[in-house]
Amino acid sequence: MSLLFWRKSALPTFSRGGVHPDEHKELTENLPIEDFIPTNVYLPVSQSLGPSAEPLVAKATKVKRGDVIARVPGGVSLHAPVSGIVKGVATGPHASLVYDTVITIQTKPGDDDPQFPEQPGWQALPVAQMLESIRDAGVVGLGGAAFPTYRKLALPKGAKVDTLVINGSECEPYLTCDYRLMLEESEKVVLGSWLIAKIIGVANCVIGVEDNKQPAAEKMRQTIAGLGLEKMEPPVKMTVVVTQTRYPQGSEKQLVQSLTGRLVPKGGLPLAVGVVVQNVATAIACLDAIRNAKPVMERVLTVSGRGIQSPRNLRVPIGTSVEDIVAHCGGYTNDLVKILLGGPMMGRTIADLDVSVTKGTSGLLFLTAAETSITRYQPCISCGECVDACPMGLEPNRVSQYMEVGRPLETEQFGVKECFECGCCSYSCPSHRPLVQFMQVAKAAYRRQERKTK
Amino acid sequence: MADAKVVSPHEILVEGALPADAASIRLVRSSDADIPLAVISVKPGAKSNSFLLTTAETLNSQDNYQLTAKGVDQPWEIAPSPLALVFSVIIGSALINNFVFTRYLGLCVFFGVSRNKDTAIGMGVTFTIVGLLSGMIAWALNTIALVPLKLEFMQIIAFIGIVACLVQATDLILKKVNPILHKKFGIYLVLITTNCIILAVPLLNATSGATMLQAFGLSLGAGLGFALALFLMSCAIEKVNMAPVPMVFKGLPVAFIIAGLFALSFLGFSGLKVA
Amino acid sequence: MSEAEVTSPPTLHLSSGPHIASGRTTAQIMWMVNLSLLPALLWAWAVFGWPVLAIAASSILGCATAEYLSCLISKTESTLPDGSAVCSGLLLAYTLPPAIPVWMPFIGGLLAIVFTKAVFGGLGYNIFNVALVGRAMMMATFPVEMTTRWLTPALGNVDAVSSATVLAQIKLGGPEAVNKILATVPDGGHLWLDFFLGMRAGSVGEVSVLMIMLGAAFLLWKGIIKLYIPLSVLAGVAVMAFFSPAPTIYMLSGGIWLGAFFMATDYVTSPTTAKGQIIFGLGIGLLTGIIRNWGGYPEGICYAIMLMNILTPALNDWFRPKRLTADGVPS
Amino acid sequence: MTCVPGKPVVDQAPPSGREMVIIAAGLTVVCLVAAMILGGLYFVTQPAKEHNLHVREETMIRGLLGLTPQARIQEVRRYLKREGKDTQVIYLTGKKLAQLELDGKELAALDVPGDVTAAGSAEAKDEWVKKQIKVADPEHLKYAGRFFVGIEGSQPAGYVVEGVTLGFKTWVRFFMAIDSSYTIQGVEIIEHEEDPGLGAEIVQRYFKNQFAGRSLADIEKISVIKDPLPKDWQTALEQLGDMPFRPWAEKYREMLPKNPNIYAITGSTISSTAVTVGVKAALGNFRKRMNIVEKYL
Amino acid sequence: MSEHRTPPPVSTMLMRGLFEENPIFRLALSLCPAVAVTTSVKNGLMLGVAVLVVQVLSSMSGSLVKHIINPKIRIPVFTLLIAIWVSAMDMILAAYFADIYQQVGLYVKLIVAFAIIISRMELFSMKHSVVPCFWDGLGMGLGFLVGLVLAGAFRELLGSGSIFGIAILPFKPLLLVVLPAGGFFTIGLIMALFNWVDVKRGHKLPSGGGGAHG
Repeated sequence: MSLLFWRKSALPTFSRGGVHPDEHKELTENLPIEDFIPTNVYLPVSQSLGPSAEPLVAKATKVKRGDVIARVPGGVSLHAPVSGIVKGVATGPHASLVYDTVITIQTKPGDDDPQFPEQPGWQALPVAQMLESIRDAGVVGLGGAAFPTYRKLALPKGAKVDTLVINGSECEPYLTCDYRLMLEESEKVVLGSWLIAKIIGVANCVIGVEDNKQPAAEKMRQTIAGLGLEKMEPPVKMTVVVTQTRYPQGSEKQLVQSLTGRLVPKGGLPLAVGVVVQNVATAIACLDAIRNAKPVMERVLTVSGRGIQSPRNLRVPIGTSVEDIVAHCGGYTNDLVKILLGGPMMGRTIADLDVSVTKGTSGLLFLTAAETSITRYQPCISCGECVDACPMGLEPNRVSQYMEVGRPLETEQFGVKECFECGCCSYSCPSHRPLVQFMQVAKAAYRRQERKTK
Repeated sequence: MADAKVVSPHEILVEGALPADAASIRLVRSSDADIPLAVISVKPGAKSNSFLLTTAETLNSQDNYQLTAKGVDQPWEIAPSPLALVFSVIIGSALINNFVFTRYLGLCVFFGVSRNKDTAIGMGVTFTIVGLLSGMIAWALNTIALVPLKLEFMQIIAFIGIVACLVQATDLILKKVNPILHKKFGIYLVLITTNCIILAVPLLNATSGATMLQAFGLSLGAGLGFALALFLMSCAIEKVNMAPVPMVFKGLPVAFIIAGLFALSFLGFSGLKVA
Repeated sequence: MSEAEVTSPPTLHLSSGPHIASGRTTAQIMWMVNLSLLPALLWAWAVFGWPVLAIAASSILGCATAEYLSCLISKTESTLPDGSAVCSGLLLAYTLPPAIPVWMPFIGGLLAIVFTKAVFGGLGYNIFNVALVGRAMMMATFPVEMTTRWLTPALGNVDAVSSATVLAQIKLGGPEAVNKILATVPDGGHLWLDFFLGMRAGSVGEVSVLMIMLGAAFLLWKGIIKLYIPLSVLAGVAVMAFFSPAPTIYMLSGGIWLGAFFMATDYVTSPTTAKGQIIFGLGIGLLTGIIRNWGGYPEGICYAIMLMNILTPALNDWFRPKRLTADGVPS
Repeated sequence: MTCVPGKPVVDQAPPSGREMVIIAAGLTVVCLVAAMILGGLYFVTQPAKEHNLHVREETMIRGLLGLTPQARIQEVRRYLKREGKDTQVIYLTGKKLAQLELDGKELAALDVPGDVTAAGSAEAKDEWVKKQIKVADPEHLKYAGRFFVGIEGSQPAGYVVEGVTLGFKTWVRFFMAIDSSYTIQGVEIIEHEEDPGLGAEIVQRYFKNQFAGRSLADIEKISVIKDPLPKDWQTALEQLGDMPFRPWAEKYREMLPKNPNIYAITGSTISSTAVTVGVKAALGNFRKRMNIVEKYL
Repeated sequence: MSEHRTPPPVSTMLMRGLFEENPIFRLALSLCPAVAVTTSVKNGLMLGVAVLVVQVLSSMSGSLVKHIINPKIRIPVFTLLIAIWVSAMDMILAAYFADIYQQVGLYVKLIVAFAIIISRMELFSMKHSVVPCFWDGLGMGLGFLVGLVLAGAFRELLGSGSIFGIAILPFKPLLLVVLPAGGFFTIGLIMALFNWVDVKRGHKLPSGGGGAHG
C-alpha cells in the first residue's frame, strides 16, 4: 500500500500515518436527508461529556417540542425533541454508558407546537448572550465527541486564536450525514461558521472537506461566494480546502495540521496553536440556537451498511430507538453480525436494538460478516504497518507486546498517552491484533496509577 | 629514521637512500635472520627518495623483517605498526574470538546480568575499565616479578589477588571521589570478581608471553567484547521476555540457545584479517 | 410509522473499533512472498535441472516437519497454513549449492525451525532470520558440501562439473583470477549480462538477479516490502565494492540481491522505522563487504544479516517513529 | 550477586586498627604457607612436566624417523644475537656451541659439557648459552628455532625440523622429518587452530602423508591443486600410518611420481597451501643451514 | 558458626549434587567449562575430576580452618584456599597429563573462579565438620563431573561420531555440535531436558532459573 514514495496526491494532508479504508459512501451519499419521527422517543439524560443531567419531568408530564426536560447544573440542557406525554422516567439502556436514566416521551404533535422563527437582530447579539443561547440550546459537538460547545467557544483569557477550522472531513467510511448537510444546508453551515467565527473573534475560517466529497466542497464555495461574508459585520474570510481522503483526516490534530500546517503540542488542544475546530453539524446547531432560538432536538445520521435493507440519511429526534430506525429502513438482512453507533473505525457495537440515538450519534451501521473483521488474532510479526499507519507516530506494535506480558506501565515510552484511539493501527494489522484495545487498557492502567498516587 | 613497510604480499616500500642493485640488499625475516630472502628488483617509488622492493617470497604484514644494504649504516626494521598491532589484537579478542561466544568465559555473569539493558551497559562499562586495569597490572607483575623470579606457579594466586585488591580499591576510591558514579557502578564491582574473563586475560597473556601492547590489546578487547556481548544479549533477552517461550525452555535454556545463535553469527568474523 | 416488523436480531458481535480491517492477513503476506520467490526457482530449474526442485522440497519438508511437530508438542493449533515455514524452507533452499546431497537441506530446515523459531515461541518471536540460521548451521555442519557442490549453469543440458563460485575464486586468486574469469567470456559477450541473467555458478535461488528483481517488484507493488532496506544494503555493498578487483561481479553475485530483497526485509527480524531500516541495511551492506574483503567467507551476506538481526531490537529502541507533536521529539 | 551466595564482605562493619593488623598478619602467614606448599609442589612437578614433554617429543621424532630404540636424539638449538647492526647466529649442538657470522664464518666455538647436552629441558640449555655468550641486554640474545638429529650408532640417521606457517586462522606448528639426502620422511602437525571439518583436516593422513617421499627437488616444484584426490592414492596415504619411515610399500613408491603435486583438502585450499608453503620454506631453510652447521654436529 | 549442624544422610548429600542441585544444569553455576571443554568425553572427564578433587579438598580444608579465621576475611581466605588447590591441581595435570592439559589447561586454572566451589564452602563447610564436607564436596563434584561427561558424550558422539576417540557413529557427524554454537545449544537442550524431567515429576520449575534467567 505504501511504497517508498507514498504520497500520491498533491492535496494537503497530515504529515504521517493514516489509512484509506474502502469508503462505502456510495450506499448513502446520493440519498437526501429524510425526516423520520417515531411514536416514542427514549431520551437518556446524559447527552454530553461531563457531569450527567438531572431529569426535570415526571411521568405523565405533558411536554412541548423544545421544553427543557433535563439539565446539567450550570451546563447544557436536554430538550424535548417532540411534543407529547412523558410515559416514564426510569433506568434504561444508553449507547455508551450501558444504563442511564431514560425519559420516554410518546409523540403527540399538537397545533401549538413551537415553530422557532428567525429572531430579529440575531446577528448583532453580544457574544456573551450568544454563548448563553448556545448553552441553553444544549449544543454539543455533533461530530461524535459531544463536548459542550459553549465551553469550547468560551475562550480562556489571553488565548490567541486566529483561525476557525470547520470540520467537513467526515473521514469515517460509510458516513455521509455531514456530506448531505453541506450539500443541502450549505447556507446554514456557512452562516453558523460565520457566527462561531464572530464569537471567538477570528477573521479567518477554513472549511476542510476531503476530496471524495467534491460536490459538497463546490456547493460550499458557491454558497460562500453568494453570501458575501466579507461584507458582513464582522467580515470573515472563509475558504474551502479540499484535503486528501485519508482517515483520520477528521481528527482535530490531524485536520489542524492538514489545513494550517501547525502541530498541536503533546497533550494540548488546537487552541494552543490558535485554532478552534468545529464540526459542520455543530455549526448548524449554533446557528439554530442563536438565529431561531431552537435547541438541539434532532440530528442527521447515516443509516448504512449491507446489513440493513434500505440505507438512508435520516433526520431523527434525539432519542429515536434503533429498533424504530431498523423498522423504518426495512429491517436488517440475515447476515447481519454487528450494529454500530458511529463509524466503523471508532464506533461502538451495541448488543440490542433498544439503544437510542444521542446527540453524538453520527451513524448507525449494520455490518455483515463480509464487511467486518471477526478473526482470532495472531502474534505480532513486526511488519510495522501499525507504526506506518499511526497518525500520531506511536508504536502500537510494541505496546501490544508489552501488554501481552502484562507490563502496561512500561508503555509510555511508545506514546500510549497520546493515542486518541482512531483505530488505524488495528485496521492495518495483518495479524488482526486488537491494538487500539491494548492502547486503551494501557491508558487505563496509567489512569489507575495516577489515581493511586494522588 | 628512515621508514619501511610491507605494502603488498610481494612488495616493501622503503624510504631513504637505497642502492639500486638488488644484490647489495639483504632482506631477512627477523626470526630467520640467517636466511636472506630473494629480492627480485628495486624500483624508485612514487615519492622521491623512496624505493619499492619486490620479493620472490610472500611477505606477511604481521611479521617482522630486517633490511640492510651495503653502504647504509642503519638497518631498516620492518614491523607492523604498534597501533595496527593493538587494533588487530582488540578486534581479534572482541569480535573474532569473542571471549563469551568462542571461549565461553564469563558465562555466569553474562547470563545473570543481561536481563536488562541498563544493567548490561553498566556492567559492560565497569568491566571494561577494571579489566583493562587488572590486565595491565597483572601483566606488569608477571613480567617484572613472577617470570624473572621463577614464581610462575604463583600466577593463579597472584592474579586473583590483584583482581580482588583492585576491585576493593576501585570501590573505595570511587566511593570517596565520585559517590554518584559509585552508586551507579558499585554493584557491578562485586560481580566482577566472579567473572572468569578477568582472570583468563592475565593467564592468557602470561602463557603467550605477550608484550605490553599485546597485553593492553587483549585486556581492552576482552572487556569490549564482553561489554558488546552483554549489550546484544540484553537486547535479545528483552525481546524474548515478551515471547511465549515453551515452559521447559524458559529461563536459562533459551538464553543458552540465543548465545548459541550469537556464536553462530559471530562465525562470520572468523578468519577476519586485520591489517 | 414502522414499515417492517422488527424481530430479534441474529447474534450480534460486540467489540470495540475499528470494525473493519485492511483485508491483508499474515498468511496472505507469507504466501505472496512465496509466490514472488517462484521465478528464481523456475530459473534455477531451467539452468541447474531437477535437483534444485528436490532441494527446495527437502528443505521445505524439513521446515514444515519441525513446525508441525513443534505445534503438536506445544499442543497449539498448527501454524503450517500461515505459510511462514514454507517461506523459510524455500529461502533456505535458495541459499544452498545446487548439487548438495538432497537429505542435507532437510536437516538444515529442521534445525533452523527448532532453534530459531520453535524454542522462542513461534512466528513473530524469533530473533534471527530462520532461513539464514539454517544456512549458517549447515555451513558449520557440512562445510565441504556447502562450499564445493556447485554446478555450471547451462540451459537445456546441465553440466555437472563442480567448481567454486566466482567470488570464492576471486578471494583465493585475487586479480589474476579476475582476468581468468574475464577470459572465459566470449568476444562480444557481456560478463555483467551473464551475471544479471543468472548464467553463473551460485546458490540455487540467487544466481539470477533478474528473477529476484521480478519477485521483488511484485512485492513492492503489493506493498509488502519497502525499498529502505534493500537500497541501503546495496548502497553499503557498493561502497565496499571499491576495494574489490571486480566490482561488477562483486555487486551481481554472492546472494546480495536475494539477501537484500528477501532476507533482510523479513518483518520479524528487521527494524520497523524507516531510519532504523536504513541503518540496518547499511550495516548489512558494510558488514558484508568487511567479511568479503577481509574475512573468511567469499559471500558474507548471510552472516552480515544475522549480525544485524542481533541489533534489531536495539535499532528499534534507538530509532523511534517521529511523533506528531509540536516539537516532534519522541519523549 | 548471581554467583556467590551469602553476604559480601563489604557489608560488615569495618575492622578496627588492631584487628586490621591481626588480619593482615594472618593473611600474610597464609600466603607464605601457600607459597611454600606450592613452591614445594613446583619443585616436584616441574621436572616431571619437562621430562614428560621431552619424552613425548622424542617418541614423535623416533616415530617420524623410524629410529631403533638404541638410537640417540640430539637437539640443535639456534639463537640470534643482535646488537645494533651486527647480527650473529649461534648454534648449540650436541658437541659444540658455535658462534657464527650470518654467512657462516666462525667467530667462536666451544665444547659443550655433557650435562648440558643431556639435559632434557630447553630452559637449562638456554641458560647455559646465555652464560657463555656475553650480551649487553638479555633481550639481545634470542632463541630462534631448533631441529633434531636422530643418531644411530654414531651416524646421523635423519633430521626433524620444527616449522611454523600461517594457516587460515592462526599459526600451524609442525614437525618435518628429513633424511640425509633431504627427502621428506613425514610431516606431523603439532598445533593448529583451523576449523573443524575444514582446515583441521590437515592432521589427516591422506593430507599430511602426501609430503612423504618428496625430495628437495620435488618439493621445489610442488604446487597445490584442487583436483579430487584419486581413490587409490588416498588409500595408499591412509595406509602409510602416522609414522611412515619404514620400508615403504612398493606400491606407494610407484604411485608417488604419478602424483607430483599436493591435492588440497576439499574446501580448505588456504590451509592446504599454507602447510605446503611452510614445508617448502622449512626444507629450503634447513638445507641452507645444514651447510653451515653440519660440521658442528 | 562454631556449632556443627547435623549433616544430612550421606546419600542425600551425594544425590543432591547429581540432580536436584546439579551445579551446571540446575544451579547454573560455573557454566563456562560446561560449554568449553565438553567437545569430547575425555576433556569433560578430566576437568570434571579436577573440579571434583578441588571441590572436595577445598570443602574439607575450609571446614578445618573455619574456626581460626576472622569472619571478616573469610572469603579472601577461602579464595586463597581454592587457589592453592587449583594451582596444585594445575601443576600435577600439566606434568602428568600433558596432552589433554594442552586443551583444557586454561579452564583448569579458571576453576579458581568457579562459583560452585566457594558457594559450597560458604553454605556447607561453614556449618559442618570435615567428614560431611567430604561427602558434600564429593556429591557436588560428581554432579559437575557427570554434567561434563554427559555434555561431552553428547557432543563427541554427534559432533565427532565417536566416544573416547573411538569412532562409532555410522553416518557423517554433525560438526556444528563441536563448534562453540553447538556447545551452547547442547547445554540449553540438556537444561531443558532437566526441566522437562522436573515437570514430569510434578515439580515446579525454579522461578529464577538458578539466579540467571532469560
